[in-house]
Amino acid sequence: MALITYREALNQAMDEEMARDDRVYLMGEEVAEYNGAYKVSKGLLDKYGPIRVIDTPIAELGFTGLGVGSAIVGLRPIIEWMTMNFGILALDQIVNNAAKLRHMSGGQLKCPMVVRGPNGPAEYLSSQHSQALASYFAHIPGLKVVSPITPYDAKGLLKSAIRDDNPVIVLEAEMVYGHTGEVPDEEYLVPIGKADVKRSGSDVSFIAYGKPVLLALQAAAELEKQGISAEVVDLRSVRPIDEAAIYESVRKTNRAVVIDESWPIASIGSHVSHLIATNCFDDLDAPVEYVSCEDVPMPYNHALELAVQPSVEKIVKAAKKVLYL
Amino acid sequence: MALITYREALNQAMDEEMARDDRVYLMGEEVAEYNGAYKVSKGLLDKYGPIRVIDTPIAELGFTGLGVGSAIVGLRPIIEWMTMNFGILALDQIVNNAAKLRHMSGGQLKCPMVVRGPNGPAEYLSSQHSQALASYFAHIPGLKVVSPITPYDAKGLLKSAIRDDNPVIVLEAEMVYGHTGEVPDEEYLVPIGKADVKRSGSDVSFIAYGKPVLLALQAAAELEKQGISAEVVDLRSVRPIDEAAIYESVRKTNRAVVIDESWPIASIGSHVSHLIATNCFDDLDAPVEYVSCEDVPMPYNHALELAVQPSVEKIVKAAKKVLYL
Amino acid sequence: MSDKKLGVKKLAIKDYDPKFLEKLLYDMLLIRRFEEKAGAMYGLRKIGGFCHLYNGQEAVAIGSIGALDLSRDYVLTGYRDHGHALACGMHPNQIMAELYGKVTGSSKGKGGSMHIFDAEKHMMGGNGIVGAQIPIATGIAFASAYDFKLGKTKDMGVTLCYFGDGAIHQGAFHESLNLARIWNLPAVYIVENNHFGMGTAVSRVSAVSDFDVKAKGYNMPGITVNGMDVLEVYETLKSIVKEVRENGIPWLVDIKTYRYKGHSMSDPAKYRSKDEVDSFKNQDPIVQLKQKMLEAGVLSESGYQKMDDGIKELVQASVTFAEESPEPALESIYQDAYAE
Amino acid sequence: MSDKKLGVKKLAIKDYDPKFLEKLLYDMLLIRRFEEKAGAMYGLRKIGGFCHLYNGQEAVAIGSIGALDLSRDYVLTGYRDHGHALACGMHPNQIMAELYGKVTGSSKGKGGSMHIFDAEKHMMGGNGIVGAQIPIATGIAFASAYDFKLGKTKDMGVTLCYFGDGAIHQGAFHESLNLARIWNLPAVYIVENNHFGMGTAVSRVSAVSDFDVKAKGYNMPGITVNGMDVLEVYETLKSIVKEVRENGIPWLVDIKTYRYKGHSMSDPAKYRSKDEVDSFKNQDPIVQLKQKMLEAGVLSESGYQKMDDGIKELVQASVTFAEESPEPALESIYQDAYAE
Ligand SMILES: Cc1ncc(C[n+]2csc(CCOP(=O)(O)OP(=O)(O)O)c2C)c(N)n1
Ligand SMILES: Cc1ncc(C[n+]2csc(CCOP(=O)(O)OP(=O)(O)O)c2C)c(N)n1
Ligand SMILES: [Mg+2]
Ligand SMILES: [Mg+2]
Repeated sequence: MALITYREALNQAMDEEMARDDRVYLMGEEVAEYNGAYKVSKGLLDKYGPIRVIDTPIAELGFTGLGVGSAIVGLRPIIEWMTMNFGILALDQIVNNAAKLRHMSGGQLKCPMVVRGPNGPAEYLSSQHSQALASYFAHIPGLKVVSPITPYDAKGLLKSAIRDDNPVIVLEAEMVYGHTGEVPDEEYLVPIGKADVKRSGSDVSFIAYGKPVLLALQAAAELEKQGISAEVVDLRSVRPIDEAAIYESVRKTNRAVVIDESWPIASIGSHVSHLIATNCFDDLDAPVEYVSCEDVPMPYNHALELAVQPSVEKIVKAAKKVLYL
Repeated sequence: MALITYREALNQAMDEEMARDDRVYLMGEEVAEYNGAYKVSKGLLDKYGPIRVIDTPIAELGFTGLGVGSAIVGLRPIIEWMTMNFGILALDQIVNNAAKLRHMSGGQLKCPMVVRGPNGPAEYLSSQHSQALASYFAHIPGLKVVSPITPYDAKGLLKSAIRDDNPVIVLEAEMVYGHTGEVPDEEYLVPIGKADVKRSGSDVSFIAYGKPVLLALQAAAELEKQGISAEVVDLRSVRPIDEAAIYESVRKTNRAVVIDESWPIASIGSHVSHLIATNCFDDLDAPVEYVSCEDVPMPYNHALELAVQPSVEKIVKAAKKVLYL
Repeated sequence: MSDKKLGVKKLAIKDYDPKFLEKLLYDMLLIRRFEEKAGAMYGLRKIGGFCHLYNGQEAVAIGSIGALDLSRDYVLTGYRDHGHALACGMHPNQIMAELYGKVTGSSKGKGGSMHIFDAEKHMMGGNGIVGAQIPIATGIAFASAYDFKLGKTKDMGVTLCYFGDGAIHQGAFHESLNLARIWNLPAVYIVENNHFGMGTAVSRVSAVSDFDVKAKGYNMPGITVNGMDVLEVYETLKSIVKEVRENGIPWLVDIKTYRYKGHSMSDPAKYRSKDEVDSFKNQDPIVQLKQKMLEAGVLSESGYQKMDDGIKELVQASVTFAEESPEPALESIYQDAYAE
Repeated sequence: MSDKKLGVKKLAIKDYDPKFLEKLLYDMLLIRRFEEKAGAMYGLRKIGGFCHLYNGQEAVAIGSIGALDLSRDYVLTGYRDHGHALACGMHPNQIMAELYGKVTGSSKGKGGSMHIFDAEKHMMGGNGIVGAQIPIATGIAFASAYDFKLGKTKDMGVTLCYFGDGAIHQGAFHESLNLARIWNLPAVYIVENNHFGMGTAVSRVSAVSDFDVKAKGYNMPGITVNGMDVLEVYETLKSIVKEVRENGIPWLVDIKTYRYKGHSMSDPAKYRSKDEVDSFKNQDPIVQLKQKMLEAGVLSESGYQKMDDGIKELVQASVTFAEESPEPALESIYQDAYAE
């Protein structure tokens, strides 16, 4: 086991897959000479050269569609969006082509493509730069969507995504690029579509994905001091969703809090709450509590932006609510 | 009362508002000389001239952003997207500017703008042209989203949308442009954010918006023959959602079926199901049933595309399920 | 970049191998008859939805795709794609069956008229979003350049990307052409300029009348071509494709053509005069080539009749094939969304 | 379109009213000192997030906005917007307080550095999405043309739309310029060409080196301007704005400039040499104008010192104002999302 950062884990995943398959290439703004706006692609240009590690103009729709085209004739692009916010400009190529070309061609084509970049708010960036857009991608059949939050999951899921023959959106988090964690020395993969119980408990289930998983773990530690045992289920993939893992946890604890940094309406979080409510109807001792981003654009002021996002306090409060404490 | 088509109702709404306020203009592909791809703007060019009724190039991002700019300096654009599918190309201007400029400017600006066009599948159009994208718009704070399905609601809601000082997305339905219904001879408005009970009943609540409301009404008629009384709540607005109206109905029937032609994951339908399950926890005698579009891209073959969408049969089946019949 | 610099051959009809001319004529006529039949079947409600016919534009697809080596070159276009599919060598049966939504169709009935694909014949669609094929085509050209730069191929496959006069104002066009030029991706961007985007005349939505002027903005060669003359299209594209295959420098080609029918089956096309339509029908690419061949004595009326009869049989057979083909199974809605 | 055709005046320094020159110098120096202070406060962690400084580019905003009548003209730019905000006459206090996220900021602490607005002064932002301001600016120009065509105004307001050399490859640019030209919307599209988009040199991502060539693709006049010379910028834009106000024909202007600092506070700017940076600092727009004024005897060293001291006080006062201003109330997160 080696202790590496989330950033290094993503870098290793790309490095290993580029080494084993010359169909894999990396393209995006500042990914080559600048080593990535967040340094995730550090060293890859030196190692694989300018044919396979490519800086693009600021033209998200164009280079994302270019990735789609290269994928349907056999390449395996890794497209980096500097942040998911900018991917909205390229959404047509993801929703209407990457996700549908196989279907519209009656199964003739496949689109083995990875689109990755940071999702959700960082700090002091206001509305346009602080959006958690996972729900936009999870809504679309034809896509797969993963959201690793530990170095271990980041490396294992990105490698699986690169090897997958379908378009996979990899949601990273700027705030955790520097977080460290252990990863095996030998090669491993984390399967897409499998949740992971990051902490087991018996009184209440916290269901989350991405950054809020870390808040859920802190809230669980907080509650432990008060004698409350919370289980934390990290979905890791939001398309497909590992429903079995969710139900197993909720049927054990009979209480659930869903946490999502997205806006509430038509979100992954409210969908998960719906799944629990309909599939664990007789198991629930209390209504599911949903802690989401407040239903407003993100403000710049730091105190305000923190107030808008899910927090340990909000999760603890929700847990006590479902426990009628 | 006059009997007019849904198409005429939309046309009258634009006509009346353009007559009363010269800040209102209509812009889109084929809206002027061609009278609209679906003839919704018939006659408006002749009546208001080329300064206020404008044909655009095929440049959704450009002319939608143009609408945003004109709105923040006092005009009241009605932007027609030939279909919502094409609006994905313009989503950045809706999500990042129309919905956020007021907030980012600390309330200095407002963006009184209407974006309208058909949403959801028509017939024989395959995947790219048959998408129900309401959830994409409903997800975004800063927007309002309405989905009239009768001529009465279409006229009243579009007039309210044009007068609203916020960006309002008006989701129409190609399949109902020719449907007829009664509208008052005198002027009226339908408020944004108010649901409408399209049929009252006592055994089960059908919650829907847009085209599925019509299926729900047919299913209710079908069930009546079998002695089952279904209530049909037409949300009419999906942002904001009239939660009180939903709960009132469900607390009366204790059973709910939600119908949405969108894909299920992170959809308005699953959000409504979540709202019911968490807010009517003690009132529900059965888990909420959710009839959505199947989680696949839309096929071209007609039998297949019908099988993918919500249907009277599926709704009746769901109703019997929540009634344990 | 001028014709001369490009060095396009201007051959007399007799300098061509009659078999070659016959093939051009046959291929264009096949598209014409196929589209006429598709229109007729649509009228009989055997086909639904949007159906965009190619009548009048045949010389564009046949002349340009005729200049390709489809073992390594690629073709992409928009929703008006039946002609390109036939030009790539797809069988009428596959296409007609797709229009019927049958399981024997090229997309098993899932794509329909706007989404005709044949991965093996390098017909990569068929796209319903105006302009969306432009970045995709650029990506296929990228893949050709990628393998060439990695030393896996001796020279580059060339991708022909077709789009309409209406599509050129989409951002996707602008972003793609810049990408193609900064990396020298072997693509030829072909504006099928049929003078209208739906009911909108080019002059009402474009700041320029000849689109090849836009090429300069990307430091790219551009040229305008008469799309009613299949030989001009063929010779021009042959020269361009040869150049692009060697140096990878992409081209923007404005091919002037005309669509005889409405935009789609539902369009009465009231926005243009009968005189205008007739003026183009008088330069019909099929009639023109036929006349030249008759005059040069490399074709006889009876020979033409035989050809036409054979084509009509083939097209009629595609209808029979489509009508007798089974519907896809309902369970198939869950297939082809994901690769295993 | 050439300088000559445009008829830009080339005046000697002494032909200008000294008060006018002094104002140009003062306005540029105010931006310089404000940005230096903002950078310093960022270093002290009083300001967070992205902070894009304008040092080196002052002549662009001051020279061009100086040619406007802000009672009817408008300004929009990207996230590097402090300079344009000051040039529009916004008070340093409002801007510094916004950088601090205070309720006294121009956006009540909700927008921050990338989103400086003053609706009354016609500074319409401030946009964080590269290129997104281009369609919006086009829409403001549309509104000016709309009222003019409806006979509500005698002539048109002109909108200046600034964006970077990196933004020009966005589809939004292409779609907007075509719209502006087919309808003759009174907009001037200004590329603030500082030679880099983040760490990417223009030549690595652009097929052309001078962006004014792109103007031809939209049948639009274009021109290249030296952005280190505030008088050249001013005279050129004055002539252009006059023309545009009369005929509504939009322009594309490529203004060559340079940013002294990194792309944002977090960028060490390793991608360029000290020599290159120095070569531009040697043409510093403020130093240049100051020298010319000293030589022409319309400015004295002491006079300059006095000016600079006053500006430094003003900027320091904005810091004090920002630090003493209250934080916005937590409940305010629910405000300003919707208009009543
Ligand atoms: C992005 C997008 N916007 C609008 C449409 C609707 N639409 C389909 S075809 C068409 C006109 C296209 O004209 P042109 O590009 O000239 O191609 P042509 O039909 O003449 O071959 C339009 C507006 C679409 N399919 N996609
Ligand atoms: C659509 C989009 N893509 C990427 C980014 C990230 N980004 C911010 S500034 C920038 C570089 C822009 O360079 P340029 O247009 O030359 O402006 P400059 O910073 O030089 O003033 C990039 C890539 C963004 N904000 N928006
Ligand atoms: Mg056309
Ligand atoms: Mg720059």
